[in-house]
Amino acid sequence: MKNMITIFINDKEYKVEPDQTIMKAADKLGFKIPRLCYHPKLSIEGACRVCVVEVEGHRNFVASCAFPISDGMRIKTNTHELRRARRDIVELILDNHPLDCHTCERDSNCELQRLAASMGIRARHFAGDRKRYEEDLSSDAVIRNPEKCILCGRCVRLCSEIQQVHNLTQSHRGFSTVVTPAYNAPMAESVCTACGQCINVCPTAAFLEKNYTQELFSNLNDPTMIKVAQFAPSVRAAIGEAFGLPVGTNMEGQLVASLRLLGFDYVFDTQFAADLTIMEEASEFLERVKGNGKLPMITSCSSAWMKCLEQFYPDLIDNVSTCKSPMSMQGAMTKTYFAQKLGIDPSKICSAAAMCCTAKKYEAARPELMFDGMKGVDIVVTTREIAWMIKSAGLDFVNIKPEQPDNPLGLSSGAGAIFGTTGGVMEAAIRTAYDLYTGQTLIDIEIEAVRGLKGIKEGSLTMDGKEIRVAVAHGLGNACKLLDVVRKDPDRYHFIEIMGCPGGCVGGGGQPYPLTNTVPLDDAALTKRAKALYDLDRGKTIRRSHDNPGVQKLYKEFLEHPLSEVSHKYLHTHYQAKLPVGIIPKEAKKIEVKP
Amino acid sequence: MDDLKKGMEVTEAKFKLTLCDGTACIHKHSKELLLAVESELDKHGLRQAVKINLSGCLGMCKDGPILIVNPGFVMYGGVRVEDVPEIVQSHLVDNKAVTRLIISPDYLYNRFFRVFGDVDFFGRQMRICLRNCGIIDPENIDDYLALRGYEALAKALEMMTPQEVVDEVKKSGLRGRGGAGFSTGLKWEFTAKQVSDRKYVICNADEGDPGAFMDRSAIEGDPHTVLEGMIIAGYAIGASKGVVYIRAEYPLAIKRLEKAIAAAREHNLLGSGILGSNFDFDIEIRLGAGAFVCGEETALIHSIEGSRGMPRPRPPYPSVSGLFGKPTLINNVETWANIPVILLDGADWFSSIGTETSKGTKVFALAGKVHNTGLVEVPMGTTLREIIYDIGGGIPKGKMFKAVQTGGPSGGCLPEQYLDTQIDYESLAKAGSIMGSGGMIVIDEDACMVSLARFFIEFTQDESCGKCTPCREGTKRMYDILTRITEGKGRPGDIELLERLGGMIKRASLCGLGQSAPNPVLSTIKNFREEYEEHIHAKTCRAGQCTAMLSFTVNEKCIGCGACKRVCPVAAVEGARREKHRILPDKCIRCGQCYEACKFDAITRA
Amino acid sequence: MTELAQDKMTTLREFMAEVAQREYSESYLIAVLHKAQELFGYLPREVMDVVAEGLEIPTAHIWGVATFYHYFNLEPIGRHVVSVCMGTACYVKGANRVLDALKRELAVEVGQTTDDRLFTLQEARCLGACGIAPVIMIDDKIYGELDSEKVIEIIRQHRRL
Amino acid sequence: MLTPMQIIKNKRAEAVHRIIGKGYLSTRRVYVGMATCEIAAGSKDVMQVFRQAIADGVTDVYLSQKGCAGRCNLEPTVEVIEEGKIPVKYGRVSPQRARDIVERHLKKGEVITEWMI
Repeated sequence: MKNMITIFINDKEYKVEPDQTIMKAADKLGFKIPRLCYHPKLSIEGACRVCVVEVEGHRNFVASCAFPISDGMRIKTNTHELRRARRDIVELILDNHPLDCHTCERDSNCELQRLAASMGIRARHFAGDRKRYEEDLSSDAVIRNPEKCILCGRCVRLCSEIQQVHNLTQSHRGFSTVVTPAYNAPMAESVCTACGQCINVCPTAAFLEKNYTQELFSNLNDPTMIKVAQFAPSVRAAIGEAFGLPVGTNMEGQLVASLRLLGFDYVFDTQFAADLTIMEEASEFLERVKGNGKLPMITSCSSAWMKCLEQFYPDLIDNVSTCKSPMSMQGAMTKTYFAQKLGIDPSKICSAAAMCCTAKKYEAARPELMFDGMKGVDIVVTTREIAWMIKSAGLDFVNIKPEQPDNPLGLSSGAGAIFGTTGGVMEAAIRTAYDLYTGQTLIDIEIEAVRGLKGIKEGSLTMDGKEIRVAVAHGLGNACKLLDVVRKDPDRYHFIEIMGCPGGCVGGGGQPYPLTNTVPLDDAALTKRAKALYDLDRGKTIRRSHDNPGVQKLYKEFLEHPLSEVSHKYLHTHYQAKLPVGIIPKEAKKIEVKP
Repeated sequence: MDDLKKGMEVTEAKFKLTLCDGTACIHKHSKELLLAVESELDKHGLRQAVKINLSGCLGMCKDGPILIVNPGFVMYGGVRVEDVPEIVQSHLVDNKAVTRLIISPDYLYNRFFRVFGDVDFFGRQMRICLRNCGIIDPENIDDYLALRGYEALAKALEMMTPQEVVDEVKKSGLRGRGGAGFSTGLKWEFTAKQVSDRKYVICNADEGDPGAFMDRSAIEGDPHTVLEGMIIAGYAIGASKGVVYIRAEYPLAIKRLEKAIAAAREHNLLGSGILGSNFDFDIEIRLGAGAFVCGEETALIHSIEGSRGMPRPRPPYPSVSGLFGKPTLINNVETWANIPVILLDGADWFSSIGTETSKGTKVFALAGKVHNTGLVEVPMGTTLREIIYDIGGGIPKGKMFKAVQTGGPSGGCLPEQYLDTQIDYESLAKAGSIMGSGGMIVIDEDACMVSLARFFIEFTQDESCGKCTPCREGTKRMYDILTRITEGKGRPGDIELLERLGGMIKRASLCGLGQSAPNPVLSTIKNFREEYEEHIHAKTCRAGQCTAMLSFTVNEKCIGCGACKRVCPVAAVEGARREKHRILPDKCIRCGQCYEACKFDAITRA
Repeated sequence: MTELAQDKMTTLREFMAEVAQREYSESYLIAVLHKAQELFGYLPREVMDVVAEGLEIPTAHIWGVATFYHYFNLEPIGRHVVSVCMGTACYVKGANRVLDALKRELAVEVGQTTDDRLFTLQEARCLGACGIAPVIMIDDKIYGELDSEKVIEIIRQHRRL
Repeated sequence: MLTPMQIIKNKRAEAVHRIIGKGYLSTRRVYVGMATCEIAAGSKDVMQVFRQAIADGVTDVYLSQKGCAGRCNLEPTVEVIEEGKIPVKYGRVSPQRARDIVERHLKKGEVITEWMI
């Protein structure tokens, strides 16, 4: 135990641990100092100055997020002067903000709005001209509105520190500072991986997903179309939060019921395609183990990772599985197998996906994924968008009677469910690969080594005496570290899972905004969402993808066998190096490879 | 031309006598001595052939009072009134120096005085930092070596432990000349105490205050003294690398520094095993690229690291975690230039110069509405009045003094009643300004204080890095409010708004730039509040500078020369040649060009 | 790309290759940008791309730096760069009038280049020639003790060059 | 082994020797201000005048550049220093004035008082 030290907050004495900031110490003592640019997972910026406090002996206020405590320190958090300064600071931000709250996507869900309310800003003293910028609507996934940006710098820090993408920077300076990609290029022509984490950490609406709800609504109202939905594993684990439910409440049944009420004719489950993905991917892996293809094999489910691969790691393209993501496999099967079964023209199908992800909007538009001149998925909406659609349709989501997904593409194993969390794909793949390779049944199917929120997880197992070494990374920053190890030591691993978002899909860029007094990317929240999926897995009788009777039937009736010609046509894809070239800074690549 | 004559003399004297006359002189005999000298000269009929001038403190008080006779720079010490007849008779008449009174102290700092001391502008100064500027060839290391250059370094290496060097700097009482005035010795000590595989020494030569050019002159005039100071610090704190961060706008200073570094390497004053010791040190130059905020130490470090020059919250201070995360000692050019003098002339001597809290000298760039503009280095404790009137020669064209601005965009404007303020960190702060890095701008009655405040806030607003809210947004709003006031659109309550915003920005901003940005506004409000009120309530600008509030009309003196018509950018002047012209009020944009152009006083500005 | 530009690019690459050998090579970004501007007169996008690859620095970071420092030009500049000193001494002595005169004479705002690509008008913080305020600098030469008439005459002289 | 102090003293002696070798002990030493501000005021041309004068045969003169002494509005400045005489400091030295200084001061020993600072 460290020696405790004494600090005084508002004249009251406290014993606290040393070596921490004023804010952290105060947080534990029940003081919630107002804050804005601070984020516990990002470096300290100290820029917004909302969290200023008075420290005896200092003429000026200090930022509590950055200032370390020391023994005997006397801190004031709530003087008249401080309150007025904080109020004025937040007003200054508002004065340079569009203030179109009523029509803003983040109305009632905006940190700035909440902060302004709690600061008691009821009049504007300093109003003047505000900045004017064009909205950047170029990307299929992430749109950027610099007018709403308050320059807290969270997105810039996230994009570089957590994701190592370094797409965003503050450019220019002073009052003209603006967050942009390099050369102020449109997002669509930048190295943005569309992961959408900038949206998650943005306190306002400076970053948003491209909204497809109106397009989806008009399709739902079109009687000539067959409307088919699919929804990702982690949507069910998070959508409840948008309706005030505790984090980690599984709302699968309510979501299925709501999608039907919204007008979908068929509601399938992306978890079905997750099982299908495992069949293909595990088979592909075993082929590579046999010497047909490059090792280590790297998973390909995460669309942000796909874009990252093509721009940052084109040299590793041959290592990446050719499997499409579950969403795209599901879309392909919807417009082929399912359409044939129904005997309808696939162009009459509107294939929509509710995803935890913004990058899936980008993925759906990738020409490489098209087959027979068609896109597998026509419209992708995020968890946030689908939650809003449910609200706007006047559905009582929380109390609605749960329903089951439709067949034939609705049945899923427990392995499909855990796809939504980091390590889940690896775990599911191991369950199947082991059985396929050895002809035996893996008994201990809960693989703890690949679970949890550690940035890079490693594990190994023996299949018929052959040691298979695996690694799992989530968040592109961790992936970048892992891939640099691979570049230096290509034989170190056989199989690698990469998810673009921290925590995997449960932490996707399209998940509900955090509730009041919680922060985005909170580990506790990610763990709870993941737990909902692990619980779902545990509650299922079928927990291995190859045991999914729906998948077995699909192979029998349509695909023949994994890696068949049909499979290749509809379920596999290819990648190619793309511009602009992504550059990962030298510093981030200084990784020592331990033997 | 009047200005010019004022600074020059017309007759050449046979002898020049210089009497020391420091403000705070302990001897206080100069008046009597002066009288004695004058009456003695009268006796010999030498009044015309001998010119007498009074110097500032010469820093040799223990030998004082001092009388210097030129030519020859013969220095008499401890001169009493009784000695005067002998000096005049023997030296001036018989041409034989009075040996018993001659002193020949070998101070490092007073070389400059030998050449320039007989001119009032220079004689009133004391040059420590700029001791070699203007008397040596800055591009020839031999000139520096010949004047005991690098002897302080040799002394440190041979006779002092690193701790002793730190102690000597501490004892000198030297404080950072970059503006904030933190104890240099303490800064050295903190950095010296850190345990690290590597430490850095940085010279901050990112001089950015508009109207300040001390650092440029110091480097251009004597680059080696800066290098020597840095090398000594490297030895004292255990650093092996030094960086000079200098503005790209100073190409000549950069060239001279490069040359100096190359010469120092050649002489093994940089590199490994300096002067036969086992101490290694090298210096490289890094260029700025036009960002005032990079004068702030954490921003400067980010800039050297190749990033946007944005400050970060402190602690950790650079002495703990600075350049590349290593303990780093940052001082500015003027501070470095003092170090060799402190080591050779001694901390005791150095701390005898100046006031209780501020030791040594300070360099100012004296500019604005003053006769003699230029670089002025004076002992701490000199008054503003002495600088502006005795050295600067007062205000030209018979105009009235209005204010003196010190500290540039971080400082304040002091009116007449503060002219007797002594130059030191605390006194200036108490008066409502700051020492700053050394800009000193004299302002006469022609300047509008609201516009001046607006000028400074425009500067900081433009130079704000944009990181923290108070500075980025707050200075913009202050600028907006000041703009509307100068345009005659000020509203009641605007002064209070400025005070409220300014107070908040001062206390809540991230770095020194923001924390001091409101100073020019707050100090002009404090000292010239009535001007603000006139602008807001009466919509008038007494200096006539806020043209938006003016109207221009042609009066009877007009001879129809057409000068105004030619310069008017919007064709708002009409009238036939040789007839009285007319200004069309609707078209006039009140730029004041016609007023400037008219040679007959025929345009009335109201 | 023209041959000349290729030569310049080669020079830049060589400079970077030398810098990349050094410790903390990414810290030389500003030095490399100075070099690039010295060669090309401004920082074209292709050049910044080359710098990004050469120093292994994300392009966005380079863009952030290039736009932060006013010394760097992001667009081609005119044959003559006219910098008006806006230091305090010059301000007090009427730099604003000089600047206004220049804006009118050149018909550009600060930071812009005339249509004939002859002049780029800039503001300078302090040219360090306070003694002869107000001053402007055209290319490397300083002109002091100006007023609006003198400055226009100087511009006209440069036009005739 | 020499100590740092011994080394620096040797260096000083060598430096003085070199300076003398360049003619420092000439009767007149002429210093021309060559800082940014001085150059802005035109000191390069002034320097050229003195260089030319020496090339043209004015002897017994040691010519050197110097930094800025700080007398801004009287720049360019030139000092003519003769041992045993009060150093003469000229201000606002144009090339024409420089030529006059060469003709009158350097050649004829006349101090031109009206241009003195």
